[in-house]
Amino acid sequence: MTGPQNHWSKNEMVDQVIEMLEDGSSLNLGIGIPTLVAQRIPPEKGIWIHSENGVLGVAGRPTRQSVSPTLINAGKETISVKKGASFFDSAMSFGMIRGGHIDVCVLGGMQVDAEGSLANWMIPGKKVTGMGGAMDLVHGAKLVIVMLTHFSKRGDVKLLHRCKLPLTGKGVVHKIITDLGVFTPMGESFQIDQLAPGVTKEQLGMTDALISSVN
Amino acid sequence: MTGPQNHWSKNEMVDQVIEMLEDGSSLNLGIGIPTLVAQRIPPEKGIWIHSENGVLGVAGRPTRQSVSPTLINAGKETISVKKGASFFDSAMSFGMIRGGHIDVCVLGGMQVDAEGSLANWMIPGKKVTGMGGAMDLVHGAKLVIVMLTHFSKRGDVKLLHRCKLPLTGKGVVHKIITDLGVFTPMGESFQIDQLAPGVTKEQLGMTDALISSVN
Amino acid sequence: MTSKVFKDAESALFDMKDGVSVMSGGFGLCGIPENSILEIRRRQLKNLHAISNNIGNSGRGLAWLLKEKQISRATCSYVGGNPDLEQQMLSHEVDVTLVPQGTFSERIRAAGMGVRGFYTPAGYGTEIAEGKESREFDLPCLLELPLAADFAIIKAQKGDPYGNLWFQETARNFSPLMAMAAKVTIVEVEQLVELGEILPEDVHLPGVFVQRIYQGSEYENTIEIPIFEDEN
Amino acid sequence: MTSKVFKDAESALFDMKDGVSVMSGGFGLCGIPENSILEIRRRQLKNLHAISNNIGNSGRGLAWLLKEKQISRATCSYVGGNPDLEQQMLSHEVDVTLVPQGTFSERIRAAGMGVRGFYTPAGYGTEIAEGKESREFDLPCLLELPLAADFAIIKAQKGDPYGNLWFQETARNFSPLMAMAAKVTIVEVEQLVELGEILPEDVHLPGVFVQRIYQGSEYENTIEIPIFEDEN
Repeated sequence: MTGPQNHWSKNEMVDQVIEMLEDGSSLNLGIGIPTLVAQRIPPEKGIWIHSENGVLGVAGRPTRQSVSPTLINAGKETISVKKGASFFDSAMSFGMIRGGHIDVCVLGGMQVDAEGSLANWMIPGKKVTGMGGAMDLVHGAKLVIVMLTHFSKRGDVKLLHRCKLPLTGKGVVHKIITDLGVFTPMGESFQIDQLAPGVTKEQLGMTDALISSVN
Repeated sequence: MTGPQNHWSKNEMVDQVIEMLEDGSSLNLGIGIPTLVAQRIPPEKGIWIHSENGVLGVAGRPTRQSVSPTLINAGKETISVKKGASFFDSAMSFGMIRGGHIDVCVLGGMQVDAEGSLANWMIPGKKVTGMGGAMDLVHGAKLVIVMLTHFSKRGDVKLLHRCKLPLTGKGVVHKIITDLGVFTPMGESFQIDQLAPGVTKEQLGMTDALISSVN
Repeated sequence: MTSKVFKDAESALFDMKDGVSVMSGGFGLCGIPENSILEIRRRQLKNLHAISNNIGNSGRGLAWLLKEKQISRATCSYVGGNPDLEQQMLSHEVDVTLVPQGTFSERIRAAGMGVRGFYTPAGYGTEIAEGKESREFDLPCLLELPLAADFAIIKAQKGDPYGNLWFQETARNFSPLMAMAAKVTIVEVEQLVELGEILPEDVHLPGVFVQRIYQGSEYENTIEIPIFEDEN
Repeated sequence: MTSKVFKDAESALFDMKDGVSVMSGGFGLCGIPENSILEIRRRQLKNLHAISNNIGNSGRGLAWLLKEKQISRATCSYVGGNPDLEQQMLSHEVDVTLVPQGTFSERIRAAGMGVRGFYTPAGYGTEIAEGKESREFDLPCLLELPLAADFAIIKAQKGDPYGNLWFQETARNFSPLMAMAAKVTIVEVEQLVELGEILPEDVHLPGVFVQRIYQGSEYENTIEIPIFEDEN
């Protein structure tokens, strides 16, 4: 089983995130697909990007001339910063998140469920990456967005009634963006906020009971 | 009833504190008599004076040319700082104390008792100054010293079996320096570490039961 | 995009109302937000809950509001040096809650940093412990809860349009902590500088905690107890 | 008066022994104390408890010690990017405790600042919560305890003889927190500067938290994932 042909590209998924951002808001980007958001935000939106290793005001990539080994994001990738950026220690950095000062948080995920729970840090017996900052990042932001491909490589849908993998956070996710659409966890089912052009409800690989309504 | 003639001056009391300080150690000075310590420490001892309003490295008084309204100690008095000083916020400042990084803390007191408890923030029905930082300062330092005159203006001895005034801290004081001597609270009584020259045990205004030994 | 930069205290405090809680930075009179306090006096806001280490001192700062009977509740650590507060506390015009200063700072930080509660030895075995949960660690400790506010009014030496701040000498004290702990943080600065003028490493308070900023004016910067070398 | 300034890693780490707990600053390979880690490798200290966000990465940093089987216990938040740790965790050669990164930072700060415990929502409802006390505030929270160590090895860009430190860009991360939380904090710096050269306002970590400091040398400052503009 593979996904439908008419899915969003990664960049189109990223644009769905960008549409949700209010001008001037602050934004934490998780490792993986979410880091792409930094490259596509129009500067005139005045977004302040936070990376939990201790920087607010992440900008684009550095040049080979300006690159610095001490200037990285939480994915350990080289970055640059914009005017007005600040650096701080990790306690302050997570305090910004935990204290609700970062408006939006975008994370990757392995599974997400109708209760708004997220799993993204281990597959028992197979793979343990550790939770890193994810267990902290899911609490505090006004808007927690999970970006993930709708189906796993094996073809399993990642939007479930309840996650099967160990949780990163319970009931913490507000919006889910996959390559097929935008969803809101409603408790026992998902609300479809939007589908990628040409994608049908039947292609989502979800039971009718798991879909509460089409917006 | 007034105290004996042969008591220590304030400066001599201060010198007792200075003798207890190891070279290079860090020291917090409370409001009142303790602030005098800052003026008399020989610079070669390399003591780092902390003031809880957010400075480490307090030095002597400023000149009329160098004075700054933003450079004060916890007694709101103008100060100067030495090379290597640092400024920080109040959470960091009290974390230094609470975390045990300040070696010695010197406070004033209204009453102190054999259990090592201190009272210095209010007299019910008469006077409330507030505890300020005192309730935090008595926990954390390796050596907590209380400096106070041996007798109140009314002639009551301030070293008691148990404090009568509301406590600042319970069982927290290690050494007591009065104008008549140096004392260690032992639980049910005080050990006399030293008496000011010419002062006798009888002049202390304390019962025999309250004095456990003369060192 | 809405700017955080306001023209003056009057425009920056536009939505402050009677009965709100206001944190005010400063230790004694050192680092106090003079312009914002004077604006609160001008507007004659009443029934305020003031959260500040000293609630003014020597008749100045928040004591300007005490004189006008604008403060009905105060949370602070020290009353000494503030005769206006002492008198209104004794006459029960102001309901004063005294908090040990280290606990005061840490509770404000906790509110800002999303810490829901913490244990500290300060105050154990004293009147302050009454009604509080205690728990034995290496020392017996009290459970203390976050202290937040509707507004924070603070002053910094330098600030930029995003609200990044830099404080001078001991004027930092409670101000960055309060900025984190309030719903709306209003900053007045001696110098409003360009974005990027404060080195990113040397930002004392990142702008994300600041909602409004303005260039202050006519600072008194009163020294409470001036003592000079070789003059005492 | 004993000086805090040491000649090199060998002299500064003189009393580190088998079996101690060591906090090591750095995020991935950014800001790691290369000289001190290499000295621990040279001395072949064994049975160490390493406390660090990543326990090295990409075969470098603390992974130098993993390769030599010097680490028996690790407390960290992230294993990804560190194949040496992943492998020794699966083969049970290293006993790994995973801690959410924000809780990790705050627990280290708590140890340094004398906070005996605190409540955070991170990890509630997950495996991490097993065996931990929980409590309902506005959100259900876990009680977390301080995380301390025998030694901290950290690196700063600049430091003075008292141990006042200044960190460059994102190299600050956990380092100042760890410096507060260890019994003995050993700092290596790129530049050992004169007392007073770091502006007192801009000291990131006051020297009172530092026991030993030395000028490091031959830094690799490895970039793990170099990505450049217009090249991806």
